[in-house]
Amino acid sequence: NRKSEAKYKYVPSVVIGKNEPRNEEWGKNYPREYQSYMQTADTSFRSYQGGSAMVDMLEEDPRMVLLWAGYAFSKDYNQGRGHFYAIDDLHNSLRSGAPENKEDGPMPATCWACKGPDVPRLMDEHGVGEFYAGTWAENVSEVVNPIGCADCHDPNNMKLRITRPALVEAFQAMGKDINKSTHQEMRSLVCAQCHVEYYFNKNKPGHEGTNYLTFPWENGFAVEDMEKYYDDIGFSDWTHAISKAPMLKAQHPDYEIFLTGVHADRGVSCADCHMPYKSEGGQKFTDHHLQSPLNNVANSCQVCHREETAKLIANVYERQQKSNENRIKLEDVLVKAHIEAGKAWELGATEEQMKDILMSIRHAQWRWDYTAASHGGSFHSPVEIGRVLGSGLAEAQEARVMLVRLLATLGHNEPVAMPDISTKAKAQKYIGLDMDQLRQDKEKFKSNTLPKWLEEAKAREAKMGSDKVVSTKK
Amino acid sequence: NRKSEAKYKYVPSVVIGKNEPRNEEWGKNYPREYQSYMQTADTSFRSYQGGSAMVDMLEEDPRMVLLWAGYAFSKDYNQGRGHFYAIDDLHNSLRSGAPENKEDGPMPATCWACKGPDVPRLMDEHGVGEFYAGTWAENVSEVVNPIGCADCHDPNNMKLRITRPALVEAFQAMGKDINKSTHQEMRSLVCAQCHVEYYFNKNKPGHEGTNYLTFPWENGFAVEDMEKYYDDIGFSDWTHAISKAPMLKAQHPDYEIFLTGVHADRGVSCADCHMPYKSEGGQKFTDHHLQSPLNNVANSCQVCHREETAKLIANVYERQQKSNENRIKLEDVLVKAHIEAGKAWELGATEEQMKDILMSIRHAQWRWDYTAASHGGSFHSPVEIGRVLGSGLAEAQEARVMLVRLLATLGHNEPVAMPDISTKAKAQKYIGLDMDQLRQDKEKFKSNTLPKWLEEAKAREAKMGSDKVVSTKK
Amino acid sequence: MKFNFKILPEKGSSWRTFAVFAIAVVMGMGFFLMREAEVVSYLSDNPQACVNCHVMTPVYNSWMHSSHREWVSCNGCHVPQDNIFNSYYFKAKDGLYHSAVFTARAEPDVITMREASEEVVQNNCIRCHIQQVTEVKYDGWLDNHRENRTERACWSCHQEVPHGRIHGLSTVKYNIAPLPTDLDEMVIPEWLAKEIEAQ
Ligand code: HEC
Ligand code: HEC
Ligand code: HEC
Ligand code: HEC
Ligand code: HEC
Ligand code: HEC
Ligand code: HEC
Ligand code: HEC
Ligand code: HEC
Ligand code: HEC
Ligand code: HEC
Ligand code: HEC
Ligand code: HEC
Ligand code: HEC
Ligand SMILES: [Ca+2]
Ligand SMILES: [Ca+2]
Repeated sequence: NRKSEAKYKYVPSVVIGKNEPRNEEWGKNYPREYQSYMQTADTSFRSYQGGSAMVDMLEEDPRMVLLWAGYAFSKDYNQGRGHFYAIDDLHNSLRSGAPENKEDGPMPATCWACKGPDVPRLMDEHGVGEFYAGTWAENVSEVVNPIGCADCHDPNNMKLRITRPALVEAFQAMGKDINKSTHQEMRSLVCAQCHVEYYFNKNKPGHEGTNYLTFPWENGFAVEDMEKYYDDIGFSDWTHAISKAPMLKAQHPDYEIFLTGVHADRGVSCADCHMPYKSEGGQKFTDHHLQSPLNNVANSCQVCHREETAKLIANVYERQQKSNENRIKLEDVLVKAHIEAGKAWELGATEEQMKDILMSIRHAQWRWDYTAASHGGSFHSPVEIGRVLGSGLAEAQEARVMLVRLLATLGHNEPVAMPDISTKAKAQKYIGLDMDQLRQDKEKFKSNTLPKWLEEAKAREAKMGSDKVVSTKK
Repeated sequence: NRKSEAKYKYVPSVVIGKNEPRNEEWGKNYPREYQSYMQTADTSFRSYQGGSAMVDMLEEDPRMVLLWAGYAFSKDYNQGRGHFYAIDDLHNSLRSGAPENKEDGPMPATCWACKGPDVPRLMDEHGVGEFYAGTWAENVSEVVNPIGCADCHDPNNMKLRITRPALVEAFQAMGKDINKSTHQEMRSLVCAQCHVEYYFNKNKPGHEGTNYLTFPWENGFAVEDMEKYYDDIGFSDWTHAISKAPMLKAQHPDYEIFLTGVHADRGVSCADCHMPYKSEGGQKFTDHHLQSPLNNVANSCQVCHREETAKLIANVYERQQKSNENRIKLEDVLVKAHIEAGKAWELGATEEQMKDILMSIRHAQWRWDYTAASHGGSFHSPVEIGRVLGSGLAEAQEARVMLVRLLATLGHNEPVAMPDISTKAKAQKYIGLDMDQLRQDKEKFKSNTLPKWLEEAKAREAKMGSDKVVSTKK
Repeated sequence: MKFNFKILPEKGSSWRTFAVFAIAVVMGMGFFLMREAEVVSYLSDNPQACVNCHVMTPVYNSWMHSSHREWVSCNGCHVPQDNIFNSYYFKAKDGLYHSAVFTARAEPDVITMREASEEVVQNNCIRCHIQQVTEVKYDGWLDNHRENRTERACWSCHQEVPHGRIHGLSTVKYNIAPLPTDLDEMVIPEWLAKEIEAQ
């Protein structure tokens, strides 16, 4: 009929294969979307706490180094930048280490899961469990295209689609069918493939021993629900190097927090703000320059709000400042708790004496991280962030009250001396990281191993070719 | 012209005198406003935490009894009901005591300041300082008309006006002129005459020794600004009976908190929600049934928001629940801090040892009260309430950590036993209140003294008469 | 390789298809009228009906990205809402007109509203926003409205509401109406569906 005729009024210039990972290929058919996508390479915008510049979080706030002592995040942690950099940043991060061979650690293949459209390709080719079972290193030559079209689109009709098993499985675990989602929900769910809290489940039936990517949503999205989930299965991400508490790491629960806010309540989707509609040269299309909406208030916020740009930005900053104020307070309490716990061990505390204290530290820091790891959270849902920080402060204080009492029992009834962690370098030194070594290893990886593996990728992709469409009409 | 014709279309039936305190008199000219005003006598609506029913807060949450130990609020404290009851409720409150003679305490005349339109009349007749200098008892026969027309309106033209010196003086102290307020601002400022934090300044130059009603706004409206104001002048409302901390009492900072919220930011006024426009018999007028907007969503919220009533109410409840969750947590910590401080005194702590601890308790409880005393605050500005509660939790924990350490020094290194304060009666007994006596005294006051004084008022008002308008037109 | 659109119409068949479609619209109307409740929801909630015509795709897409998407769909603005009968009358008339124009392939590149439609839309703006724009009490909040609200079309100021500032068929190159996903279709690729089933 005429409708579908119109749909394909434009002339596609290539046929896009079912697992096409190369964004350039898609770009041949959809040049505007592709060009705007390529703008995620721009790193010039900075806002009060966000933007596309890479922000070294450990430098900005060295308390984090201490809070993550014993875990890779204490080595290196940045506020993300554009999707264009997803692959580069993972290569560069000290967290991914410096493997020399494809079997080397430290990281599993699962770390690639959210970094680009080669992942669904590999999962289709080899199987999901098989993909997760691999090493990070062996996939350096496989996952090379940064987050792009095939992550979110069906090549046949450009419909939005979900390509990551973890999200589909999480829906199942909650008793929901993701295929029943509405169009508007899909405009957030494509983001929820990655912008969510996760953990690696090593006990998944049928995949024992594999780092199986899992979203802990079975009891719900709230901070308490996920906490209960982890407590129930006795999971912890790592043991804190100083306090020995069994810790949880929260990673970017953007979608979960967003859902508790008023914008979600009113049916607004991620794409409404981060991928607004745009006019250029008399053409309207979805702006694929995913970025802070504060760099684009006119097309995002002002579609719905008639206030001036400066006021809208001030609204965002005010919410962020209010939440940061209490976030920092909670960090200060947590730092003290870890150090005091370390002191208690030093003075001969027993496991039994420490048990409740360590659980309180675990829960308090989990609440802190839940608010800190979502860089947009304090705007997406400021009331919820306030609530979670309050509950973290209450929990952390319980830990400290118990600690002070225990320390007195152990003969130390005075404030415990706090280390100087006023810079990232000092804090990293204090927790015993040999940063020079780590950086040196990374350099070696980047100049020796990495180029070799990327060559392999190039050779592989060279064989993929491009499938030109032969026009069927005049 | 047609416009002024319309304005004076109604036929005034009486001349309203410049200090006319009787709402019925005004009602003769403005029957719709008067009739809707009279509906504030209705006490049938209850919402999750508000509404027009009288709520015994001490019964609902007996922790408050302990937090206010040594202060009148521990005897009796309700969530306010309609303006119609302002006088009755002050008569009935155990806080106003049971004076037998006009010179008796416990309360000063200043307590009448926000209870009705006789107050501006008395201030005009005797002078402002003179009014404040009197006793509460001697004004029982003077202030008899509940909050009404003359509190907010100019009788000549019905323009909104400010009748309370405290607000005018507070503007002056901030270097602002209240006469420059816009019409929309006035629609909130009439409320800000009463729905604000206040204290009695006994050192006002020229009025030394008088309980001079003052709003502590010189540094700003934020909780920290007012705290600094009180700290700087070394003011405290009372000394806590258990912890001996120099306490501050926050009273209904509704206006101040409201100003930090998004509705104020967008220019919405108190009257927009609490006094919406209403149509009746083809006539539009301002609904003077001041109440919870949740009993009137259609005329208030839905003017601006097209969501369904149930959803809007759910939005309000959700914000209130989130803030109550942390408010209760903070109360629990504060209760412990007071009891622990009491224990420390018992064990021989010195003033010097207690000084910082008591200041922390003062500041933490001030922050708690600031959020608790404004019954609308958690909806008016949920993000700010979250911030303030968080800062209260952080401060209260400092107090407790210091306390636990001090207790250990004093030889008590274990949890301090907490009293059973699970009901209002138990809590009041614990802090040593003889409630039977207080109630008995009140009954005596109400059956002997009060009727006598009210008779005097009746006699006085009988002489005021009513000044009929003789129509000047056909 | 030949790119094969299986949904591409046979040459010359489009007139037929659209005659059928137009008749279906009219008959459908009658049919639905018998089941009033459903008619109401169909008419007010489903913009799919409009976007069946490709010429409606640009306006559909712009509406989809507008502040009004969550509140009101096409008919809420373009069809009188004062009484149900009037709604259907206007809509049927409109539908016939649109399909006639469409069928004759006479649609202009930049469509504009007819005067009658403008009045309908203006009335609908007012229907929802009456209190905000007419009550003196809200002047403080919307201090710009008092003078201008009556004589002009709302969208002479609110140019973005709801179709944005640029109009016309050629403003959406691919003319892909965002495909709703709440049909029977899957939102996950086949390999993933199989994998999930296997679990
Ligand atoms: C396949 C995984 C994936 C998907 C799908 C995804 N993201 Fe991201 N996103 C990332 C990663 C990884 C980064 C960080 C990249 C870096 O810093 O190297 C990121 C960064 C961002 C940033 C920061 C950009 C900046 O300039 O600082 C924003 C905003 C963002 N994503 C929003 C979204 C939204 C909205 C969606 C859905 C429409 C989405 N993302 C879908 C993985 C994903
Ligand atoms: C469920 C999806 C997901 C998984 C699994 C995942 N990431 Fe990410 N990653 C993200 C998102 C989303 C961001 C952007 C975070 C932000 O808002 O800044 C990101 C950002 C990053 C960044 C850039 C910012 C930084 O922290 O320096 C690095 C590096 C990174 N991830 C490494 C890893 C490693 C290593 C692993 C495996 C342990 C991993 N990722 C697993 C989704 C994921
Ligand atoms: C992070 C998810 C994401 C990625 C990556 C992505 N898109 Fe999109 N795309 C969207 C969303 C969301 C829409 C809006 C769809 C809707 O509203 O129905 C969209 C819409 C489109 C459309 C429809 C026309 C329009 O502009 O609205 C085209 C064509 C398109 N994208 C092409 C691409 C191409 C080409 C790439 C790779 C360069 C790409 N997309 C990458 C999420 C994504
Ligand atoms: C698609 C529509 C839409 C977009 C886009 C949008 N908003 Fe909103 N916003 C809303 C709605 C709806 C509400 C809820 C209030 C209401 O019902 O009017 C809201 C509420 C708010 C509030 C009050 C809630 C709070 O947290 O205090 C602020 C502030 C706000 N938006 C700012 C922004 C900013 C800044 C942007 C851009 C980054 C933005 N909005 C983008 C529709 C939108
Ligand atoms: C109502 C508008 C709105 C919606 C809807 C929205 N965001 Fe945001 N988002 C913002 C604003 C504003 C910021 C703060 C940007 C800044 O600080 O510069 C932000 C920040 C972010 C950031 C951090 C960006 C940075 O600069 O590092 C990420 C990631 C993000 N959002 C992802 C999402 C995801 C995923 C969703 C949906 C689940 C979503 N957002 C929905 C407005 C929105
Ligand atoms: C600055 C104005 C102001 C002053 C001065 C004032 N009040 Fe009030 N009073 C209020 C407001 C406003 C309320 C309603 C509070 C609410 O939201 O429930 C109230 C409520 C009350 C109530 C009814 C609720 C309850 O607590 O049981 C009593 C009784 C009361 N006040 C007694 C007093 C006494 C005694 C004094 C003097 C110590 C006093 N008031 C001084 C403004 C004031
Ligand atoms: C002259 C002082 C005064 C003024 C002016 C005043 N109030 Fe009150 N208000 C009170 C007092 C006192 C109470 C508590 C009465 C009681 O419980 O006996 C109260 C109670 C209320 C209540 C609770 C009613 C209920 O049903 O629970 C609301 C709501 C309220 N006021 C709103 C307002 C608003 C809005 C304005 C301005 C338009 C305003 N007030 C002006 C003193 C005042
Ligand atoms: C707590 C403050 C307050 C009290 C008490 C009060 N009014 Fe009002 N009144 C207002 C406000 C606010 C308006 C709206 C004024 C505006 O927007 O210009 C108003 C408006 C009016 C108007 C203008 C017409 C209308 O309905 O909008 C009349 C007449 C009026 N009031 C009469 C009275 C009478 C009679 C009483 C006593 C029974 C009274 N008012 C008590 C605050 C008050
Ligand atoms: C005179 C207009 C007006 C009235 C009346 C009004 N609002 Fe709002 N409301 C707004 C505006 C403006 C915003 C800010 C968001 C925006 O800019 O769209 C807002 C924001 C909100 C928000 C989001 C802010 C938050 O705290 O998360 C909620 C929820 C809300 N309103 C509920 C209500 C309820 C419930 C009522 C009635 C009791 C009400 N509103 C009455 C205009 C109004
Ligand atoms: C946007 C709408 C809105 C505005 C503007 C607003 N309020 Fe409220 N107010 C509410 C809602 C909703 C509640 C909660 C009622 C409930 O819990 O039943 C409330 C509660 C209150 C209460 C407690 C009522 C009770 O039931 O005990 C008081 C007092 C109050 N507001 C006074 C004010 C004052 C004074 C102002 C201006 C400084 C103001 N409000 C502005 C919506 C509003
Ligand atoms: C909120 C009200 C509203 C809604 C909803 C709405 N429209 Fe419109 N429509 C308008 C207004 C206003 C104009 C005039 C725009 C102008 O002239 O700037 C218009 C113009 C049009 C035009 C003329 C072409 C043009 O671009 O100006 C068409 C066709 C149209 N609308 C169809 C639709 C369809 C189809 C839908 C649903 C998908 C829809 N409208 C939803 C208000 C609305
Ligand atoms: C059969 C195809 C078709 C369908 C279905 C359709 N339209 Fe149209 N519409 C057209 C064409 C063709 C025009 C251009 C008419 C002209 O300007 O000559 C048009 C013009 C319009 C106009 C501007 C002209 C006027 O009437 O003022 C509006 C508004 C409009 N359509 C709304 C709608 C709405 C609302 C719906 C769904 C209920 C809808 N259309 C369904 C084909 C269609
Ligand atoms: C079915 C009801 C309805 C109709 C018809 C309607 N609106 Fe709205 N409009 C709304 C709702 C609901 C909102 C969002 C209000 C909120 O924030 O809660 C809104 C928001 C707005 C806004 C503020 C957001 C923005 O986009 O700037 C404007 C301006 C506006 N409408 C103008 C119009 C105009 C002009 C028309 C007619 C062309 C119109 N409306 C038709 C319901 C409607
Ligand atoms: C002369 C230009 C003009 C006309 C004509 C006009 N408006 Fe507005 N409108 C504005 C301006 C300017 C604002 C912003 C007002 C402000 O912020 O004080 C606004 C704001 C609004 C808002 C509130 C938006 C928000 O902040 O949520 C609504 C709703 C609205 N207009 C609807 C209408 C409707 C319906 C009509 C037609 C009856 C109309 N307007 C006619 C200029 C106009
Ligand atoms: Ca995790
Ligand atoms: Ca006070």
